[in-house]
Amino acid sequence: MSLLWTPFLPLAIVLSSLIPGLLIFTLREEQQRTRVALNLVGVVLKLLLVVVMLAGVAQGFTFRFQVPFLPGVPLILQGDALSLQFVSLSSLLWLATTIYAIGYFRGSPLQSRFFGYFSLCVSATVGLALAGNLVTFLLFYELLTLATFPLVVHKGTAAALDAGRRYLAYTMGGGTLTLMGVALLHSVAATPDFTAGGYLAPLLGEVDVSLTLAFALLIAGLGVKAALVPLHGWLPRAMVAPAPVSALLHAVAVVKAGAFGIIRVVYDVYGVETVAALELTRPLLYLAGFTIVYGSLMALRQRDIKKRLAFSTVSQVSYITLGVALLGPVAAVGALAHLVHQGLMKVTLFYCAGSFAETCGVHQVQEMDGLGRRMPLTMVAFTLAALGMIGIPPLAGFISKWYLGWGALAVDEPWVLVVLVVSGILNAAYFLPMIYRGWFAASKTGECARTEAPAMLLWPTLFTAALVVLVGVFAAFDLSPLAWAQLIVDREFGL
Amino acid sequence: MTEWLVDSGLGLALLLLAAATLYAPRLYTSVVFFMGFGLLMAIVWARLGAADLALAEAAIGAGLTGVLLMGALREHPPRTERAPRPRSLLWAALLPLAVLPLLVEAILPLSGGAQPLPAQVDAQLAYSGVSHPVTAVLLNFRSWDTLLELLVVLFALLGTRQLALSSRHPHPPWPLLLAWCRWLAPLAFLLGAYLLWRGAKAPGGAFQAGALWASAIVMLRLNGLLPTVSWRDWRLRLPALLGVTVFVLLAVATWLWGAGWLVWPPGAAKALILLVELAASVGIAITLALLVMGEDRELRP
Amino acid sequence: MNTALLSLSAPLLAALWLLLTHRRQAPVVIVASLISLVAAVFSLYQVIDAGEQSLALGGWESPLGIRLRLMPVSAMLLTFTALIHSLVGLYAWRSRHSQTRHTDYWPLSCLLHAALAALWLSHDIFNWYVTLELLGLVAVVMVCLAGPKAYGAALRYLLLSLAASLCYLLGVALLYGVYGVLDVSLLAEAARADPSTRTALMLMTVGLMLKAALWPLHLWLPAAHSSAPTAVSALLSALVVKGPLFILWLLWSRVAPEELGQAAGPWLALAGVGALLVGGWSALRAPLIKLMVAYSTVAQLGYALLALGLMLHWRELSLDAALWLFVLAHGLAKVSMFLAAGEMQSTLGSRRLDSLKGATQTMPVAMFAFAVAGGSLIGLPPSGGFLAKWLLLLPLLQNPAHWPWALGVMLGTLISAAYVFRVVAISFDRARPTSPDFNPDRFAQWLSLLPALLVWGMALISEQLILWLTGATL
Amino acid sequence: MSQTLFYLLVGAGLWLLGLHGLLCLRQPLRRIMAVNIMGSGVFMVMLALAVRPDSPDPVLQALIVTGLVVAASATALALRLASADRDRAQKTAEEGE
Repeated sequence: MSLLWTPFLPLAIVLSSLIPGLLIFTLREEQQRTRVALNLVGVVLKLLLVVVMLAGVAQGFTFRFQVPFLPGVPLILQGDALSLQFVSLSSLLWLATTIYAIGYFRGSPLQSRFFGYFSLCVSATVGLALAGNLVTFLLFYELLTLATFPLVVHKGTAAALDAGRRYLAYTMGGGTLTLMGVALLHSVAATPDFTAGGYLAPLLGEVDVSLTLAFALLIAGLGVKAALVPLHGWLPRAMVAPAPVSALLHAVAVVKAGAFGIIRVVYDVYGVETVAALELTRPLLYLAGFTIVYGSLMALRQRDIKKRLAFSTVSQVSYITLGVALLGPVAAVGALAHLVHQGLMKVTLFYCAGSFAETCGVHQVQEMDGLGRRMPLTMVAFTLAALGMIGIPPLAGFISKWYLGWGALAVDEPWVLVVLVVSGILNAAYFLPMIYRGWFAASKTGECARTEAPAMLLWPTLFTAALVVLVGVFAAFDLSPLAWAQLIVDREFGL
Repeated sequence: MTEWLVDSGLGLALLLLAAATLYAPRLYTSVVFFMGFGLLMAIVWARLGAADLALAEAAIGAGLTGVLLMGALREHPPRTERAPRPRSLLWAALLPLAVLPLLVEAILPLSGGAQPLPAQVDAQLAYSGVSHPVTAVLLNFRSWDTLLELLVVLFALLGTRQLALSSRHPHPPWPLLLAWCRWLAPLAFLLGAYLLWRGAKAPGGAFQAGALWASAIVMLRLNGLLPTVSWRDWRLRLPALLGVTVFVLLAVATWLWGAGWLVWPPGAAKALILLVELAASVGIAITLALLVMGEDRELRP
Repeated sequence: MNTALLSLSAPLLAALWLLLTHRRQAPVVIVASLISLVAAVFSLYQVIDAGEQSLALGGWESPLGIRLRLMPVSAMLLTFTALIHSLVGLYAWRSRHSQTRHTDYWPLSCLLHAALAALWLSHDIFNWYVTLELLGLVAVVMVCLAGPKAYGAALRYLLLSLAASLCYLLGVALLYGVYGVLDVSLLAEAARADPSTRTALMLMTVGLMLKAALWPLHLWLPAAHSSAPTAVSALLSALVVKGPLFILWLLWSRVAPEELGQAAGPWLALAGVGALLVGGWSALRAPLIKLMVAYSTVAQLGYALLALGLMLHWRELSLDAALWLFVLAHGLAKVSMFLAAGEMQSTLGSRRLDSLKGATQTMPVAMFAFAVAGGSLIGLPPSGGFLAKWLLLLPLLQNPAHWPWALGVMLGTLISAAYVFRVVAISFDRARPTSPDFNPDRFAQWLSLLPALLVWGMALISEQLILWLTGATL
Repeated sequence: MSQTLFYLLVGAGLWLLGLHGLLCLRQPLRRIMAVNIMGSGVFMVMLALAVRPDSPDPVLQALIVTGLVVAASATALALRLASADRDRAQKTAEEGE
């Protein structure tokens, strides 16, 4: 059932960051207070709307906004369980990152431009999450590329521009591949809404070649943003962007958009039976596994903190692809839970990296000696998140890896378990030295100017670190991402 | 037999003159060949029985274009007169040879093609207001073409107005030319007027008359007998735009108050056609004269 | 039909009035364009309700007289022409760099508008020769407005345009020799696939491709369009190049018999893919701003040629809609891109691309217009360019035998993304210190943004537009 | 070979010669003359068709008159443009020295 105003809620969620963003563009640099006000209004409004939608969905309301676009294919913004998980993750982390960015950019130039595009990015991410069919998803997928490019090249240095050009080459190529995949699917099977078990099952047998090619195109196009191995080249270089951009975008919004796209395509477009019948996920499974190991190995060799975290993201996001490719319900729960858990952990790590760079000018891993004494709270957050990434119980990482391992055994793919263990060891290999240097090594360079990160940087870091712990410890509660993932999987697999 | 001889002679002469024009070593000789080519072309038109065309070709094609070429030649004396080494473009040589068989294959069946139009022209000629079929087609059946064609002439003039022309240094009039001019100019005006009037019944018409008047004006200007009038002065501007303006206003008038766009009322067809022809020939005369002899001071927008 | 004629005569009378009174009043021209726009919209509605209308000029029924025919496509193009002229007229009136002060820009732009309207309405192959000649001459004259440095390019453009018209005229003579009629509908009934018709159509196609600068006969366009003044190059790229394309489409889809169309289809489609790749590659390497935008026109026309070729080859009429949707989207996007590029070039004072370094700080609105227009050229959803590409892709992807053509479209998209974002990336660099007399004209930049917003606004009416186009052009 | 066919071939020959000249020659004046020769070729083809022995065709003759005037005014503009371009080239050459 739906009331008069319910169709406009999804639109309101997208506009709640779009309109402030457009207004911020018009602000002059010195209008600092209005910019901060606009930002916070947008953030808080979006969170409230998301909460209202969550409550509504719980009571059985349907939220569906529809606008005619192509003949037979309207643009649809729809709030279902899967989209709400990603929307709430994005909104929550946008709140934290906005506060972090306001602190991070105090006094630096071009802030209006930055926060304008920053808000556009979030609108695109939220729109992508709420998309009701493939064409709407494609629309927001391409707009996300346009909105993130100015952020990558924000500093305007030669390195930033080179990273931006490479980023565009990859993501534009990915966008075009996705467009071809969507058009191919539309020419074969029109474009109905995302339906919980996929809508391509009846076409099996007639157009298998087209379906396979479309799947390959879509996965290649989405794989660029999901940083699957051959297509991940842009992520490490994009680390030249300022810390808030790396934190929200390259750890959460952009990378998760790719993974979320793969989830939508496998579950809501093709459906598990069709994918299994066409044997499509076998190569995807191997690719994800290889990416996990490759990402961790490359992370080991990086000396720059953000580069190491970037390769760690490349590896961690492939956990989600791995879980989806296993096609088992339990692995799916692991994948969906990891979508949230990885976001929380990686955002905390990037916040810490940003604080280290801003406060003590620490960019390389060797320079982290004795940081624990100089920046204790940030280092605690860093340690918690790093341990979570390694998969130490009871933190968030452990839970998703546990379900992924259990799911792999359920569909008798034991080698996946080996991959998870090896990856865990590699994670430890590149995170533990950083923790050791932080707490136990004596700091060779002199005392740095300030002891602890400024409040605007510290509080978001601690907030997300706390979330990492809470999400892990209270995983059994029905409000936790794990329970939510279970709810989505039950609906997708029709259990 | 002689019929065939004359035709083949003219045809071959045309082809030779054209080749000579293009590949003559000095620019001056190729211009002279070109004017010869134009005159020969006028003779061929007359030979083929198209008197209108012969007049038009002689006056506009060979005459005014030749004067323009001479003018262009005079302005920039050939500095280095080496033989024009054509660009060694292989495909530019092979392309026409490749197209030739296609063209010949297309032309062969043409002599037997269907021709419904001449019969219809004769049938409707009575209602067209003029007795000469070519003028009837030009100014009544396909008058829209003629209107657009007058616009083309206007565009050429507007184009010349935009160019940054270097001012020409006037030559003192050549005495023999002065003597000739006293006879030729009035004769040309008279002949043009006659052609204009005769256009309704026999070969002639606005363009041929306009061209003759233009040549008369050019002769007078060469002798400095005509003052240079600036474009800002309406006395030059209005006659130059007369042809297009009258035609367009008539078209709009027939559309708003008449039976339809460019539909001459049956009774007044002849008078209207004559009015349009007169306006057109005045316009064309002034425009062609300005195109040929237009000074920078006259044309500057 | 009367409103269509009003849409034609309004600019014509305005031009004559300006020439006769020798005054340079922009408002007269803008009012004439707006009147023409309103009349064109009325004619569009008439065509939607009552279908095609035709008018025998001078009261003489064809084949004797000339017949004007108002098809849905021509009504749409009339509206499109009037809209572009109003937009560019507003820009030229406001901008300081369009050389409209001491030249005949205003009467010439009205005459260009009238010539285009005459071309859209005409239905007679010889009348098309005269309108093509009109179009070519007025385009050359407007290129000359930019001063002596543009004369070389204008002269080459004029010579090639004359040669193209004569190719076309020879084709008309051959057709008239065989069938004895000049009206398109009568020709369509009588046309047979004999050698004369084949050669005639080939000659006409070569002439029209040369005038529309379709690859491989595009060599005159980059020099001419980049050296013309800003407002003129916008008009040339958006409208003048589309006139011969309209005739080419009508010739091949109406006059040419089926088997000739089927034979010619792949060649046209290959030329389209060639245009996409070669034009895109040249745009990618062009060092000057407007030269890059001009090459992008050559590249983007490849989509239209590809749609036309495949439509002829498979008799797939939905590709017609893709062709005309592309023409609309490309026209609006190209106007915005040229106006933005021209504004930046004259304000920053240099023609080179690297002078755009930091343009997002110095001229943010113009660079935003350039990027938004570029987005539509690439075909990013939900712009007009995306709608055209979507309609073009569907028949290609339907059966696996056609996938290589889809690959061509994909490569074209990638190359166009490359050359648009090459400029956008430069503009995000750090801004060089601007010269002291640097005062950007903000209102002119907003005007250059307007067409780009319109092409993205096409998404709001996209469904009705596509349904009407697929239904109307049959 | 009938008179019509002969003049058709002469017209086609002139058209080809003009096309060849336009593509090969470099000096603007010669290229303008080449275009004029192309035009005369087409008009020759049209006139040969207009005066076919069975029925002289006034419509085609009218078309040729229109074509001739169009060609002449276009040539006039081309020539003025050529000389203006030459003046520019000379002026830049003088400034260059």
